Amino acid sequence: MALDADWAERWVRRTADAIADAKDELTELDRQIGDGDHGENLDRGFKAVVARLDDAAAEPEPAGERTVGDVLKLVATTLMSTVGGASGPLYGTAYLRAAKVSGRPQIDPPAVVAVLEAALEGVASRGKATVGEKTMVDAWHAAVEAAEAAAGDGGSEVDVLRAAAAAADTAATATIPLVATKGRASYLGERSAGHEDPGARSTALVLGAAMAAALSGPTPADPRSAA
Amino acid sequence: MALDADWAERWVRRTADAIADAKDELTELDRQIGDGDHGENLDRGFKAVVARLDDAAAEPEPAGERTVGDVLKLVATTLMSTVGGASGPLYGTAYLRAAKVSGRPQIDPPAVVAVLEAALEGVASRGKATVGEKTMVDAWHAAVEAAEAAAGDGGSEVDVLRAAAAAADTAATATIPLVATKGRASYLGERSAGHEDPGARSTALVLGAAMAAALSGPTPADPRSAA
Amino acid sequence: MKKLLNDPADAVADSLAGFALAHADLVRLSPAPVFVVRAGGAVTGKVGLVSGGGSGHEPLHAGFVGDGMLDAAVPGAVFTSPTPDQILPAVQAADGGAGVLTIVKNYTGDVLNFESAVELAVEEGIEVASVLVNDDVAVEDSLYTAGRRGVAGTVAVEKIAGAAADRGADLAGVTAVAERVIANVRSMGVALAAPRVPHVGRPSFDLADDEIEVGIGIHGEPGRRRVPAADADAVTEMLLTPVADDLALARGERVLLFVNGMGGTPLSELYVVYGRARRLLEERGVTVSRSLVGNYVTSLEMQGASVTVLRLDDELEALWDAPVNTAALRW
Amino acid sequence: MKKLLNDPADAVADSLAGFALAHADLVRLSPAPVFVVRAGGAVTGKVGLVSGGGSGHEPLHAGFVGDGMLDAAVPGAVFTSPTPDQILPAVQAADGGAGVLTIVKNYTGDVLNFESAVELAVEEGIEVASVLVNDDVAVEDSLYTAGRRGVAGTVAVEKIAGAAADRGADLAGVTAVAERVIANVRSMGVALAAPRVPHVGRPSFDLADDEIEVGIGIHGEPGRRRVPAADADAVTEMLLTPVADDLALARGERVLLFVNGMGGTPLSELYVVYGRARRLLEERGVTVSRSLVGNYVTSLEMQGASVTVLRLDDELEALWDAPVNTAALRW
Ligand SMILES: Nc1ncnc2c1ncn2[C@@H]1O[C@H](COP(=O)(O)OP(=O)(O)O)[C@@H](O)[C@H]1O
Ligand SMILES: Nc1ncnc2c1ncn2[C@@H]1O[C@H](COP(=O)(O)OP(=O)(O)O)[C@@H](O)[C@H]1O
Ligand SMILES: [Mg+2]
Ligand SMILES: [Mg+2]
Ligand SMILES: [Mg+2]
Ligand SMILES: [Mg+2]
Repeated sequence: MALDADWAERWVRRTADAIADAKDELTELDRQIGDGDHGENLDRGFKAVVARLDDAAAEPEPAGERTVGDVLKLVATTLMSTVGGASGPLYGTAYLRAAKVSGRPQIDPPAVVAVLEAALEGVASRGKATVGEKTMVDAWHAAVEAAEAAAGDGGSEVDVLRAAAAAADTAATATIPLVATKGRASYLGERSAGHEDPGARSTALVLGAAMAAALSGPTPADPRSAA
Repeated sequence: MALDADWAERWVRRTADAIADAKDELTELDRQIGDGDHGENLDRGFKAVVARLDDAAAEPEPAGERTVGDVLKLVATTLMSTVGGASGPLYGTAYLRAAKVSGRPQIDPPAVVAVLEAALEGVASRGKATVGEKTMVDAWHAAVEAAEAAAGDGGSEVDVLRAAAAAADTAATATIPLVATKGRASYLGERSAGHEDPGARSTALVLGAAMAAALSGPTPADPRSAA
Repeated sequence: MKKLLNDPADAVADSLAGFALAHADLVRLSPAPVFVVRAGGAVTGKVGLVSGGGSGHEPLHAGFVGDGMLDAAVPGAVFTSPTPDQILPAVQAADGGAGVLTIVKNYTGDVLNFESAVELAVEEGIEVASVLVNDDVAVEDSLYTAGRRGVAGTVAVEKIAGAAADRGADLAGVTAVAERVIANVRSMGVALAAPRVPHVGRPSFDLADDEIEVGIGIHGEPGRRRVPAADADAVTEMLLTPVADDLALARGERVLLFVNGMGGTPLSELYVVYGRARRLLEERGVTVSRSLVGNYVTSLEMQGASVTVLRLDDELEALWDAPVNTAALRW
Repeated sequence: MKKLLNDPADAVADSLAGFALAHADLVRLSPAPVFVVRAGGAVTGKVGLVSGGGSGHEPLHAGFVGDGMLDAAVPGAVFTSPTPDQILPAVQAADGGAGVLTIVKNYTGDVLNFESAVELAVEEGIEVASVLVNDDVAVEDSLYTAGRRGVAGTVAVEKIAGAAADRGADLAGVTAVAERVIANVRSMGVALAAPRVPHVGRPSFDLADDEIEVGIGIHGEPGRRRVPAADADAVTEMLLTPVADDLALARGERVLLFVNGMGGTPLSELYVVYGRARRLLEERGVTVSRSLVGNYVTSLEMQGASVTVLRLDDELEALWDAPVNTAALRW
């Protein structure tokens, strides 16, 4: 079972739900070591993404089959124009690079890995951050490594995403003891230790949504499937 | 035993002590229905009065006997130039008018009554207030009536002042249910009811000090008596 | 209670010392008795303008000393009127031979202390006139109050009277202009949180987290009524409506709309209030032809705002527009 | 949490709408995408100046749009950098054909979003240069941080670069002047109480009644260290000393001393800080030849202040003195 554009849309909608649910938690994490807006920023962005997906669903189907990359590109440009802050350009670049390597109606496990690799490369190059700096890069990096291993073991799309999501979750937790050296938390110096990085946590939510979307089929909440 | 300038000085010093002790209480009363500075204002003023009395005590005795009015005049000018607010000019005028009728080395019971009458007249005319407006006039007025009665009954200086102090105290308490129609508390309208007027309370303290000063002789705390 | 102060007893003196150093081009400070006078002293032949009152309302009044506004300002202790022995030398320092107008906010303490000082100044041969600013519609001007208070409208009185004096009007003329501003300016304020007077150590009144005080003055006095917290549009309406009603503004009139911050409310919120107040005026057919938004008449760090409306005509508008160069108002 | 706001989601839009109405003589508001541009639009032949950043720092930046300072300002959500699709049209609107300088405070979000916008603007054929303001000495500029933050020093950069552009300097010239200000300006701030972001509903950090945060930024981030509350003289020394040391001020030099309020501290207290900072500079043999005291780069209603020092020379002093006419700075 390869993943298609409908999966990508389910992924994004589930992400929006997960972020909305975790909004206050993410904001509280950011309040501790940042400026207390991460949950609000992402929620604003993903709500806008959902609104655009709804608009697109209401329009007549365009000619030609929709690709995974089409969906991810819509996410990228929407986040870039609605989120702001550090996470807007970073997530925006992640989805943009991911869209570039997924311009096909369906993606198989190696292509899923390539999507994650592209996202990581986007965040890391845009933010000039490497692993261990207590940023979302930590979560993306762990996800990519785990996804590569799962795909190398011949795992399915779901296996790959399950591994990625679990690794991102673990990596987010593992940011707690770190001292931040990038982003706003770095201003705190040693005082940043002892708190989870909000961007790493939101990355874990994003990847958890990807796995859940792959596990589930189209849902009634999805306008495309209702049409 | 007529009251002399030393009595007046003891009166003023005892007033300063009483005000200092009650500073926070007066300020709290003023915080409820005014601007929370009455204790601070009077404390600043009476501390300045004591400083000037100390200065005067350190200087060579001026020629001619000191009058009660001399002391009260010093209080008047000092309060006028250091207290500010409404109470500065009001108390200043009270002491100024009182000084005008006490330009003698000694005052007897009728003269004590005249001093209080002059003070009342000063406050009432300066503040354009009458009895029942929930101001210090209420306390001064009650004191004058009681003093007149006590003097009429042939009371001593102490009797007169005891009656005045007790009446002022009762009158201060009696301001609680009143709605203020003068001064800052009048801005509150009905909300001013239920709180004691700070100026009426400080008037009661002033008159209580007058009685205590009459009861006691010169004390060791008084530099003049120590000299 | 945390504040950026040293000994609370020195709060006013320390602040004025810094103020005078920062604005030495505009003002000079007399340390004892305390008053602030324009750097060059009195302007010969110009009517002098003096105002004053308790401290804690900065930039009022010292921030308005300079060209085109006040010649001297007399700060008292925090929220406490200054004394006559401060006011008198300030009046003397402001006298350029054409007389002095004292602009007094209507509070018993200010009135009494200025009264005494003016009496003394007149005895010394200075021609002195006085006006009482009483723009606060929260307080009814009746037998049952000390009369309406003077609040943010004072800025308009000082600015416009200052411009009239600058233009060469005589004492009667400057006084008449000031009276005309007073007759046409009204204000009303709200507090979301009380100020904290340095030496008191606690807020001037206690407000629950879902309450606001409507009809507050600028000395930390509680307001006329305590009401449930509401959004900016609703609160603005509570302020603007009595102001506009009291002025009996008619369609086609034009006004200055002044939204004043109480000290602890972000500027961004004042603009929200301004936007709503302006819309309400426009709905009444009134044109807002001049505007002022900012912290000009404050109450330490009180959170809240007031809305002031001044009915304008050609003369008042021209005087408002006239150049002014002070620490806090400049154009 | 009480604020003079309507729906928190509309806080920025409502405030900007009021701001644009109050200052229609100076600015025009583009509602979507949101940016503020000077009333007359770009000045042909003049280098355009654009700045921006999260909202909540008012009057920064929109309050500095006008003659002699910024041509456009781009406000993001509260404490959140604006997006490239807001910044790009602002750059376009500020372009009078002589190129545009973007003045960016050094925060990851501001840097990334401006970077994207500049890339797009350059693609469209606009000549764009950028400078990064990073005056906050609380943060070391090292491998282990995102670099020093941009805080109150931004006002000096915008004012002086604006004057250079007004004088007719070309893009390289304006950029060089801005870089020179950045190289010579340093700041440090303190918080006594945290701001409250509208949609968050609680203070950005929790401070006990006997604690202060030293080395805070302007987004409600906690500071570098939490220390026991101290008096104004001691706190001022904590701010001024690292600033003066970092600038390596030598005897005989002259400076601009800027004491900036964080929004919720009374003006009177800022002057207390100013007085002490000035004395400390004078003890170092440094002359304070220019001064600014007030709430210019705020953090909502945060209580606290920052001290900024800019090393001056004849050129910078003349550019600082050059006329400016904006909502928040005017002379
Ligand atoms: N240079 C960087 N590289 C990668 N990620 C970063 C960088 N700077 C910040 N981040 C991520 O962005 C998150 C903060 O996002 P957000 O709060 O939305 O933006 P802001 O810091 O501008 O308020 C951090 O938790 C961190 O994961
Ligand atoms: N018009 C008046 N006539 C008589 N007493 C007055 C008048 N106005 C105020 N007072 C008295 O002054 C007291 C307040 O004094 P104070 O707090 O020192 O001055 P302020 O009101 O200026 O802060 C009131 O409690 C009241 O007793
Ligand atoms: Mg953040
Ligand atoms: Mg009082
Ligand atoms: Mg008072
Ligand atoms: Mg942010």
